[in-house]
Amino acid sequence: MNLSFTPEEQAFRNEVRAFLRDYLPDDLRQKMLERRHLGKEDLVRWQRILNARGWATPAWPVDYGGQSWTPAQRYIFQEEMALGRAPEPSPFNVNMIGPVLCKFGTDAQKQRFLTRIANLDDWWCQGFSEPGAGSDLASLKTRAVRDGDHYVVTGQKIWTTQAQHADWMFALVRTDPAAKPQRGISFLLIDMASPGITVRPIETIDGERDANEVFFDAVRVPSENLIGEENKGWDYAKALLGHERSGIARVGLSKERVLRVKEIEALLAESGVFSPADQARVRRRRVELEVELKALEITQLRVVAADSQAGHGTGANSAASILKIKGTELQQALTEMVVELAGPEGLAMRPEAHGANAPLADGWIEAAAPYYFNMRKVSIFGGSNEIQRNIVAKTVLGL
Amino acid sequence: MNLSFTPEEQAFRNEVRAFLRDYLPDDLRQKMLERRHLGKEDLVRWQRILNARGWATPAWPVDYGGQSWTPAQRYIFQEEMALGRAPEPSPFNVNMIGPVLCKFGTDAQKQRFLTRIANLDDWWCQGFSEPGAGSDLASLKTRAVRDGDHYVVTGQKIWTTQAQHADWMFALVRTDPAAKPQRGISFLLIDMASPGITVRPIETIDGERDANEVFFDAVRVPSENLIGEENKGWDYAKALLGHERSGIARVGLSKERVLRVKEIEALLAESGVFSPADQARVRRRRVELEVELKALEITQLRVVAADSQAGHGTGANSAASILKIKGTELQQALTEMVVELAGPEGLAMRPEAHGANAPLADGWIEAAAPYYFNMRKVSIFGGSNEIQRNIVAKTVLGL
Amino acid sequence: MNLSLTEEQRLLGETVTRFVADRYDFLSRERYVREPPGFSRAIWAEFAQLGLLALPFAEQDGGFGAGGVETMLVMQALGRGLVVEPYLSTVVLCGTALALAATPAQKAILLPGLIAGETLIALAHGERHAPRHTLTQIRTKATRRNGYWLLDGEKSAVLDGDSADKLIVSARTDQGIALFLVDARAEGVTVRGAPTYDGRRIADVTFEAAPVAADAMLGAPGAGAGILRSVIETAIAALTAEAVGIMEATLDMTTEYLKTRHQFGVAIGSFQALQHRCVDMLIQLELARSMALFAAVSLPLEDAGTRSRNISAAKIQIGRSGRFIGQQAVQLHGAIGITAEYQVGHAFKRLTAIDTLFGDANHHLDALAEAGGLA
Amino acid sequence: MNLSLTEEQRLLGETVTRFVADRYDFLSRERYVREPPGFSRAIWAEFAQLGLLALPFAEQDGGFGAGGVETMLVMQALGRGLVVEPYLSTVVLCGTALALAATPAQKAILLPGLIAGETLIALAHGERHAPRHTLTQIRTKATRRNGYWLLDGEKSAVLDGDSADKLIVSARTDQGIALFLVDARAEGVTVRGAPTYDGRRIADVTFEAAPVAADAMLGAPGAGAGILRSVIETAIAALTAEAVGIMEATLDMTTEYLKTRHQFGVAIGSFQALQHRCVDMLIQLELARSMALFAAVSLPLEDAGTRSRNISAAKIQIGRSGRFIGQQAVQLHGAIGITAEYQVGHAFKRLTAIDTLFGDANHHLDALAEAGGLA
Repeated sequence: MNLSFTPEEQAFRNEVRAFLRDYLPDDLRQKMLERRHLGKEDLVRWQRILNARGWATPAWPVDYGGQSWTPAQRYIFQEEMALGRAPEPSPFNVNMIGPVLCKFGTDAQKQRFLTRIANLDDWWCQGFSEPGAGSDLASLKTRAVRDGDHYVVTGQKIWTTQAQHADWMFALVRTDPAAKPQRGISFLLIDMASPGITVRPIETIDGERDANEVFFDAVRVPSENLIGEENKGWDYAKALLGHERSGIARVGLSKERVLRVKEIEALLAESGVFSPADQARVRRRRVELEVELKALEITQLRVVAADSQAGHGTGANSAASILKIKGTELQQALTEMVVELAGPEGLAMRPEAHGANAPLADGWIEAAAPYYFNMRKVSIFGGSNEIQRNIVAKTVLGL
Repeated sequence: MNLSFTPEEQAFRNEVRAFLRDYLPDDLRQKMLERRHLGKEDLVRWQRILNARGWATPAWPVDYGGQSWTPAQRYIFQEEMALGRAPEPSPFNVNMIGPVLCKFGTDAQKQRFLTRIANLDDWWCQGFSEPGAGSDLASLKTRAVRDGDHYVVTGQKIWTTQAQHADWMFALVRTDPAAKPQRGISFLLIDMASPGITVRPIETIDGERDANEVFFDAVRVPSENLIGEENKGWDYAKALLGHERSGIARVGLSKERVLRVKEIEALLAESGVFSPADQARVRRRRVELEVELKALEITQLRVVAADSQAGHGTGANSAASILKIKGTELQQALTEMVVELAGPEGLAMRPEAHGANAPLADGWIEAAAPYYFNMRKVSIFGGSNEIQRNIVAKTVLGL
Repeated sequence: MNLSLTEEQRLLGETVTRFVADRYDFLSRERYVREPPGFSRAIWAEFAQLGLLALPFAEQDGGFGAGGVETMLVMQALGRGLVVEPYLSTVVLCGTALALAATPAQKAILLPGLIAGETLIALAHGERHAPRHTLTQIRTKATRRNGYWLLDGEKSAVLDGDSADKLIVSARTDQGIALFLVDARAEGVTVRGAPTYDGRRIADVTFEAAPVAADAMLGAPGAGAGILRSVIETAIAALTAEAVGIMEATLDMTTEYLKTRHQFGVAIGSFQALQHRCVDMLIQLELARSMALFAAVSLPLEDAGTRSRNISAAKIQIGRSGRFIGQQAVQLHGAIGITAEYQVGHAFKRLTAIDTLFGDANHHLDALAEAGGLA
Repeated sequence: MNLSLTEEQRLLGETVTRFVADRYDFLSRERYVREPPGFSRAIWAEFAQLGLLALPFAEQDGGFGAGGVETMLVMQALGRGLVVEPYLSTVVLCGTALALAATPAQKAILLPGLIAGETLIALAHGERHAPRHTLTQIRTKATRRNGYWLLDGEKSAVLDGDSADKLIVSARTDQGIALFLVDARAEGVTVRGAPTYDGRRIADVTFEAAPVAADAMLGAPGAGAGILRSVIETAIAALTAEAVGIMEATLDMTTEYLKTRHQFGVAIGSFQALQHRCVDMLIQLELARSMALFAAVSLPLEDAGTRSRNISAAKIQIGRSGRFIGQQAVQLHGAIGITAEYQVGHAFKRLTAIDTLFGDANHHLDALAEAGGLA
């Protein structure tokens, strides 16, 4: 038993690292380092670089442009992307609608969408949440009524991330109001340019406007844009949510943050801003988080190993369930540290978010608090940590 | 507005302090300092000293031997007792059965019991909890059936603290099994020497045997030992539980522990057992707890002030509800610190609890862990902290 | 021990609380934030009419002669509304400095305008490259030249710096740290403002051979650090009270939300895990409330060591309580908690800022431990 | 990366787990604790028969040639049963010391008896008045006299010291710290034992001019601290695994209890606040399990700095997880959790002891921070 990667895996890691060194644009790396906000252009540019290398959609089936990577390779890829400070590819395109289409789409749908998804020629958003249907997704109310070879969609989605950039939405809509909540739901692909769609941006506490309300007023959606069978949408949505667990704890992102905290500690020590007592205190807290992160990393690796070699139990199944909770808690704790490091100068907002005066300071200091605020969402979205605990209590502990 | 005590209150404090200096036996003070276990003889001796001074039952009505102290005086008295390392008087005698008798007892009952309670001539225990009726007290099953001028009691109590010493028990018993759970309960005084009573000690994790099971096999209790009306016992029990809130957070006890921790820190630093890093770490943690304790103390004082001058709101009502939760959490946190200070030598049990070999070390080191273990009970007994949170959520927050 | 308010104090607290409730609902606040100086001049004028701007000054100076308890009451009320007007900077920080150290002549020039709401003043002390929260190790220098002083240096994170008419500036002199009253539009002074994440404004201020008249020194030469210490302690006490107001309103909003928001067919406030979280928030609120009171009554203490330890303890508690309540309020609100369109997120951000200002909880814990702890 | 067990390892783990399940239920354990040496000689003999006592020794010495993973599997199984036999002291601590440093002659004398379960050995290193957890700053002295050594000093908290036949004793010599093999019943040696709160035994050992033969030195003179470091790291790794076994069993007991215990007419496991607490316990268990594995695979690392940092990290996690799980298991059990008549309280106490041994979480966090952190 050992925790080292094989020479082949190590070689793969070096390959990823070299690629990032050569192809990740410096301006993107710098923005990621400082955790500044990335625009649409940034993400499209990077997605196309990845796609040119064949690495935009590694987890897809090989026939559709994926890579036949092992779970360990997928883990290494994600870790190196994070450590190399590369932007994360759009999860809506890559982890959600792509795999759903590969698995449940018609040939025509695959033909029409998949290569455009991989290249971010089409930007997708996810239309699941509604006012009143957040964690309780099955209570959604947006209606789709069949009218000839179209569905007519009326209702509202909310918290739709990056809908302002989106060309397409994959949405859950209610097609049978008489059925039980989870039964009468269908999975529709909706062209965001359709008449009757209004997108209203919602400003979030980090000062960004990446969340949106999307209103549907009798929007006509061709029935060929239905995924699978009518009223079976809940099943496809569930398949989508359980798609990938080799990166669920996002260990790489947190490792990158630890490295960054160390760099900033050194910076503040050197410049005399931090006293020896400040340095000792921050180091001790950082090391505390490092230990938790190591424990989380190995827990994630146990899941990766279990996925690689089913049947060899190291308690991996129950371990998988906790990765999201602990992973988000650690990500959030690390953002708190950076706020502490930034100090009072960190009160100033990044000017580009406001078109206000010239910058007071560059980079990380002014990005510290907005990123801290932004990251509060990770314990809320995608099933809040309270919902996660309910699930673990029921499915793992049998309570 | 100020947090200082008046000159009169300060004079009272000095009076209490002088009394403790002059009358608290050194061996008791030493045992309390080290948090060693106190035996029956210790407690009786101290209770009688207090009683001789007229301070055994200060919160009782003056007619029955109480003091007409203000809430601030009661607070000061409790604090000085704790800081002076005096044993706490038996809560069963002083805070529970005494006040219940004063309020609900017949003249004959008062006559018979009160002075003996105050002098600890009779040792009382509390017969509330039963197997299956802990936090859910209303589901208790011990039956009392009227038979002429007696009740015949059959059933079982559990976790009965110090029943092994007790001459009397005040007990909740079910007299009407047909009534709703909280209705058909009566409040009985039971002579522990009655035929049919069996006391079985339960060893607890601190190595002591102060908890007991008490079995009743057709125990005959004269009906003159009924408190108040039959089937109204729940009301008397509730009155008893809400009796006194000027000491609920037990701030004095925790203050005494902070002082003790500081003494031990100095000891370990001086002897070279603790490195400067050890000292800094422990000091920082202790100061963290000092801050919480100060916040708790002032919260307690707000309640005392509100009790003194009803109508002047400083949010005291909601404050009172939280004193128990935070008070117990702090008491427990301080015991953890002493375990850390004790180190590996603290693994050894106090020999007197086991009749084993000669002591390995005196005093505090070997008492550290047993006291830590013992104090786990404070968040369980008297309504667990979970139950307390349920109550606050409902009554204060309206959830 | 007396925890009652005087009739005057009770009235003051009620007046400001009612004013904020009436005039400072969330949508109005959003409007005020977008007004040109970053806050509402009209509200500020009403503060002046209510006498709030006169709070810390002696009666013979046209003031209210108030102390820590009055400031606590006002700040707590302002906290409930997340009021963005520059009360902390002009009245608490600079007002305290003037009350402590200004000459009668300086007072005569400055106080009437300040009390009338016409003059805004900001404290320019912190520097980006100095040891964090130092009182003395700053780089800004004041050099004596022909009966004038020339100021050189860079100040950062100056609260409400870009709306201020006057600045109180700390600088090294050959006799130690001194404070200077400087016109914000004077020659050699450059002010660059920016919005802060909590809906206020902050500025970097640069001094390049900025000439300052000799009679513009505030207090004796070398007395600057001592004045700053008192001023900052007063500001910390005020901030702890503001935080209590915010936490109070935030807990109210959160429990209200839990009662009205339904999921899975029931109000989410019926879920025990969320109930217990709210109880823990209440506990943190009450501990914080106690420590705001502790800070307020500690300000007049003569023993500087005790005073500074007590203030540190209050700031520690406020930092801990504020973080917990802010984070949990957002979490319990779910997605709506992270929108800028709803008050709770702004409360969370202001609580974050309050922890950051004048030393966060960890910084003060180190300081208090270094001092040996409380009493 | 390979997290699979070999077939041999899997068998070993299953064997010990089954043995503990069959022979070490809670009531049997209570009996064993009350047997004269403080544990069961019969169980010890069966350990010998199962080959468990041979684990760390090379095959040519009659051993099993096993490493950290095997020890992890065994200790985890022993943890589930709160096994009190002196496996940690005799096999892990002293066995590792002998495997590392004993001469062939010393091995030939000691190992057969140890492996057969006839010889018990304890490590006598810590001292009540030395800096806590020091490897070098001890006071016990070894003075050379006519081809003998004379030992003088006081050792404390010697695990299983009063049942041991032999002691491995650390002492200062003029060439540094050295280890000595000492007969526990030798002249000048006084052993005073006492029960520990976790159902085991501990001893103070005094040496007064105790004569030790020259060939009883274990390892080179001056090599003692290095050997001790390795031995203690191995013991910490073993303890982390034991703790995982305890936590696993404790969480099982707790969830089982919540399913069966009814209050207010329902199983208390239906209360969401308690459910979430159990999930947090599970999280702590899984993090601890990962770090026990980390410790086991770190033992063979050649770089002493990395090895020691990794071991510290594991001990920190085990301390944190163990405290949380132990305290919460007691709390969720309510009153029954604090009785000595039920297993959960004993699990809590053993987890407390494990944190205390060889440096608690806070101590190792300081050490790790001092070393700059992980890798």
